[in-house]
Amino acid sequence: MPWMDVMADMALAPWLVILPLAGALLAGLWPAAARWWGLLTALLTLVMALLLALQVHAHGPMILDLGGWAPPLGITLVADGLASLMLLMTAVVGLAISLHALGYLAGEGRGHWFWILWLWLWAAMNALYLSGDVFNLYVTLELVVLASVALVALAGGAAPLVAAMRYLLVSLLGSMAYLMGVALLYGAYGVLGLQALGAQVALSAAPMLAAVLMTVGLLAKSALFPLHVWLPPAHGSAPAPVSAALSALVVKVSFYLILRLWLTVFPALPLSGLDVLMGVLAAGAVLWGGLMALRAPRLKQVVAYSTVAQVGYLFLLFPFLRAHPEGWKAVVFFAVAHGVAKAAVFLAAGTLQRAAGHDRLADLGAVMRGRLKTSFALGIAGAGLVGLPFTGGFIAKWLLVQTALEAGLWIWALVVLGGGLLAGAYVFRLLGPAFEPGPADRGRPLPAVMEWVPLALALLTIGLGFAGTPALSLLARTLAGGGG
Amino acid sequence: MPEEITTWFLIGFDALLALTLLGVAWRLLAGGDLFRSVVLFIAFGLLLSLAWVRLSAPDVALAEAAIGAGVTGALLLVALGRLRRLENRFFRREGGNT
Amino acid sequence: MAADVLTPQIYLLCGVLLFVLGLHALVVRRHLLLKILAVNVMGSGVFMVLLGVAAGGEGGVDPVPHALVITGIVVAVSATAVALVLMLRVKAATGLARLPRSGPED
Amino acid sequence: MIRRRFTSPLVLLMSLTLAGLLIVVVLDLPPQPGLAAPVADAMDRSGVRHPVTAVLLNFRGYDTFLELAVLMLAVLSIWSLGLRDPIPARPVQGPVLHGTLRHLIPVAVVTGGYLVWVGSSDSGGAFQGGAVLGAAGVMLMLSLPREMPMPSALVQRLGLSLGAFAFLAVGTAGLLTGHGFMGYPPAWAYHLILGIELAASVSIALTLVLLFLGGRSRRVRHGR
Repeated sequence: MPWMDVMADMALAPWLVILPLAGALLAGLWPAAARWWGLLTALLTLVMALLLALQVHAHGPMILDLGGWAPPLGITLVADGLASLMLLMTAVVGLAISLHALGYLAGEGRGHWFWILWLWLWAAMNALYLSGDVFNLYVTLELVVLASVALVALAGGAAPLVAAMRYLLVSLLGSMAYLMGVALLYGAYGVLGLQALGAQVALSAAPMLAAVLMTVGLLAKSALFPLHVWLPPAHGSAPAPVSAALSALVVKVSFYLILRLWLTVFPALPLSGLDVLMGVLAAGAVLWGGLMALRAPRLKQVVAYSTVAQVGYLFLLFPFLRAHPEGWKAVVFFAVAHGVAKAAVFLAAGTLQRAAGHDRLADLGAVMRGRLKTSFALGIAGAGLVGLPFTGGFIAKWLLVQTALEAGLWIWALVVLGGGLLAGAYVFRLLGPAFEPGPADRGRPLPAVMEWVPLALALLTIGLGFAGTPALSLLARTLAGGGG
Repeated sequence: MPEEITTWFLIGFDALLALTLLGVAWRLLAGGDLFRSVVLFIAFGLLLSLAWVRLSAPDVALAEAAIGAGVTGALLLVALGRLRRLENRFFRREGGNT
Repeated sequence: MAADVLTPQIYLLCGVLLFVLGLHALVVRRHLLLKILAVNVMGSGVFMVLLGVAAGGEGGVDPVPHALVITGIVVAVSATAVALVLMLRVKAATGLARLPRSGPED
Repeated sequence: MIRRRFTSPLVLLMSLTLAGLLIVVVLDLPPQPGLAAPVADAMDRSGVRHPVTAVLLNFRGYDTFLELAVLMLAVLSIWSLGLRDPIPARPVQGPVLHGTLRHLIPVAVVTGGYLVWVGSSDSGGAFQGGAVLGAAGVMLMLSLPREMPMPSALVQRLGLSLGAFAFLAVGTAGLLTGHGFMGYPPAWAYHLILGIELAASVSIALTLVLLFLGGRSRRVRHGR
């Protein structure tokens, strides 16, 4: 196709940073029109993310030297399979969140702050996914932290403020550990580019300590099991679009960065020990999150604890990285499937909460029966979280179990399956009230968009059930390090 | 010979500065009086810019003195003032209730 | 020249110790203002390691870490400002300038 | 408290272990050339004569752009957290401080401007200059805590985003004219860098004053 050749020469990657940043700046200048800037940005960014994914799929990874300065001196943007898949997932979920927020925040006096901070968060995440430089990654990471802390605190009230404070301190601790890692790497090799570092890192003390500091720092940010305390109150009490953005997207950021570092910078280092430790923490997260989700009395709390559990799956990454060269792809596909499904669940929960005026599970039956479209969306997306057949979650867990068995890691396969059973139990709890007999009540009137958006995302979860092959072939176009 | 003496004098100065920095950091993080911690932190920032000069980084020294010590110090002092005022407000409210 | 080698080493050592000192205080201290100060001390430690590396390199003083540290100082002051305001909001909402032992469930 | 008795020694032990590991590693760092040589080689194409400025505004200009974004986002985050409290300071009485300020503030403005301008050839630059200007603004605020002379909400927002906007516009123009994102045509580099530095220093100064005030003013809330 001729247009493909024209596209091959175009530098699309910078636009994925320019567009949301320009949107964020404009929304900050004209808060009254913030939502329209937000919507325009969301649409344009989705188009760009689609084009970029197509371009990468057709022509392989692209590296762009910013300002025309070649790597040891300048910063690079790297658009490869992994980055473009994350960008695409962010754009799809981001558009859904923006559309839903249009209805959810209508008539809220402080609604424009959501739009401004959300566009900043989006810009920061895109910049992070594209960055090919360890120090630049630090700056983008701080942007993500500041925007998401402000979004958590936006709800006001003691619990969200305390959660935001805890999140900020844990994140700053993580950032400092990461930055010390950067300093050690620069001290040992004198370069900052991911590729350049990957080409030089060999088994010795400095990169080992840097790897440990950076990994642990980022783990703290991503709320892996013993460090998860701030997550449930933060994600559970925020406005629904914020919860969706935090649970579906922000949690994936530090996971992505850890994966990127181990794929590109540290492939020469051994993972022995680390993989078992991470696997145990991951299993702890899956169990603990699942059990807490079974006990939580409110709809959004259940979903928030489900995120604690699902972060656990993400960090099965380490045993997989060690045991199977392609193992990380299954985990990335899981991250994408979880992002879409979790956003759909949180948005549907937000719609039900708005309709009923509360989100106590025990009293939600009538509204769930009255708002069938939304309950249906909750059900399908919930099935995606559990990993029932015909959903993206099923393919993701299938890939995880298959990879685990191929590598002889039957313990981790058991964790995946056991976690699935727990997820089945708490998703059934979520849907339970809908199946009780009783009157149906549509609750408060709501804009139609709040019902259609969760449904569309939920249907996309089913669509992802057929996206395994294209996603994996896009991921095959990922730049790996180690002499490359 | 005098050159060597200067060199060793400077190294002694570096060691002394490093020890002072560590001591100040230790004291300011030890807790107790918050106002003292904040003042010590500002002093810490100024000592740091001295260290940056010794590490031949005059640009960083300027930035540290202006931003690290100056602006951060002002931020800390004003935050401490507001914290005290909030404390008084809570104290008064609780005093009124009981 | 002994000074060319020793000076950066002294500051590398000092930077590492500042980093650990800050880390320890961040975990152990409970008042939020002290925790915020601890993060700043950790940051200064990292900056010192970066500048020590810059001064101890083979090819003369390296300007790139200087630029990185200036960026880092500005990022640190931004984060500190946000943390301080958040601390005041927590104080106003809960009456405490410290974090409760475990997260409140609601 | 029992928990505390067990965790404190554990934290101490872990800190000491980390300190030991870090000391061993940093004192054993291999000598490496760093980036001094590549920077020196590219200086004649950078448009400025001072290496640190060249790194900040040209070679790694993208970092600096995002750093301006961090500053701006910090102010927005603080504004989103609520209205600001009055500054805990009394208005200054008497002629001494007012007289001092009347002389000090012009000096600070000149010093700040000089630092921005000199950044292209010597130590200085947008951040240092902006910080001095910001410090002058903070002193002004402190001397008049009751009747602060603040510009209107739109002007505040414009001034706040000026630096980031200028940087983004120049960076995008570079992308559209074939010099790459964040690239300058070498012939114009000096002027573009000076322009960005001026815009950035204004934004930085305003940002620092607003960070100091903490929280948005009532005007920002209603100003649309």
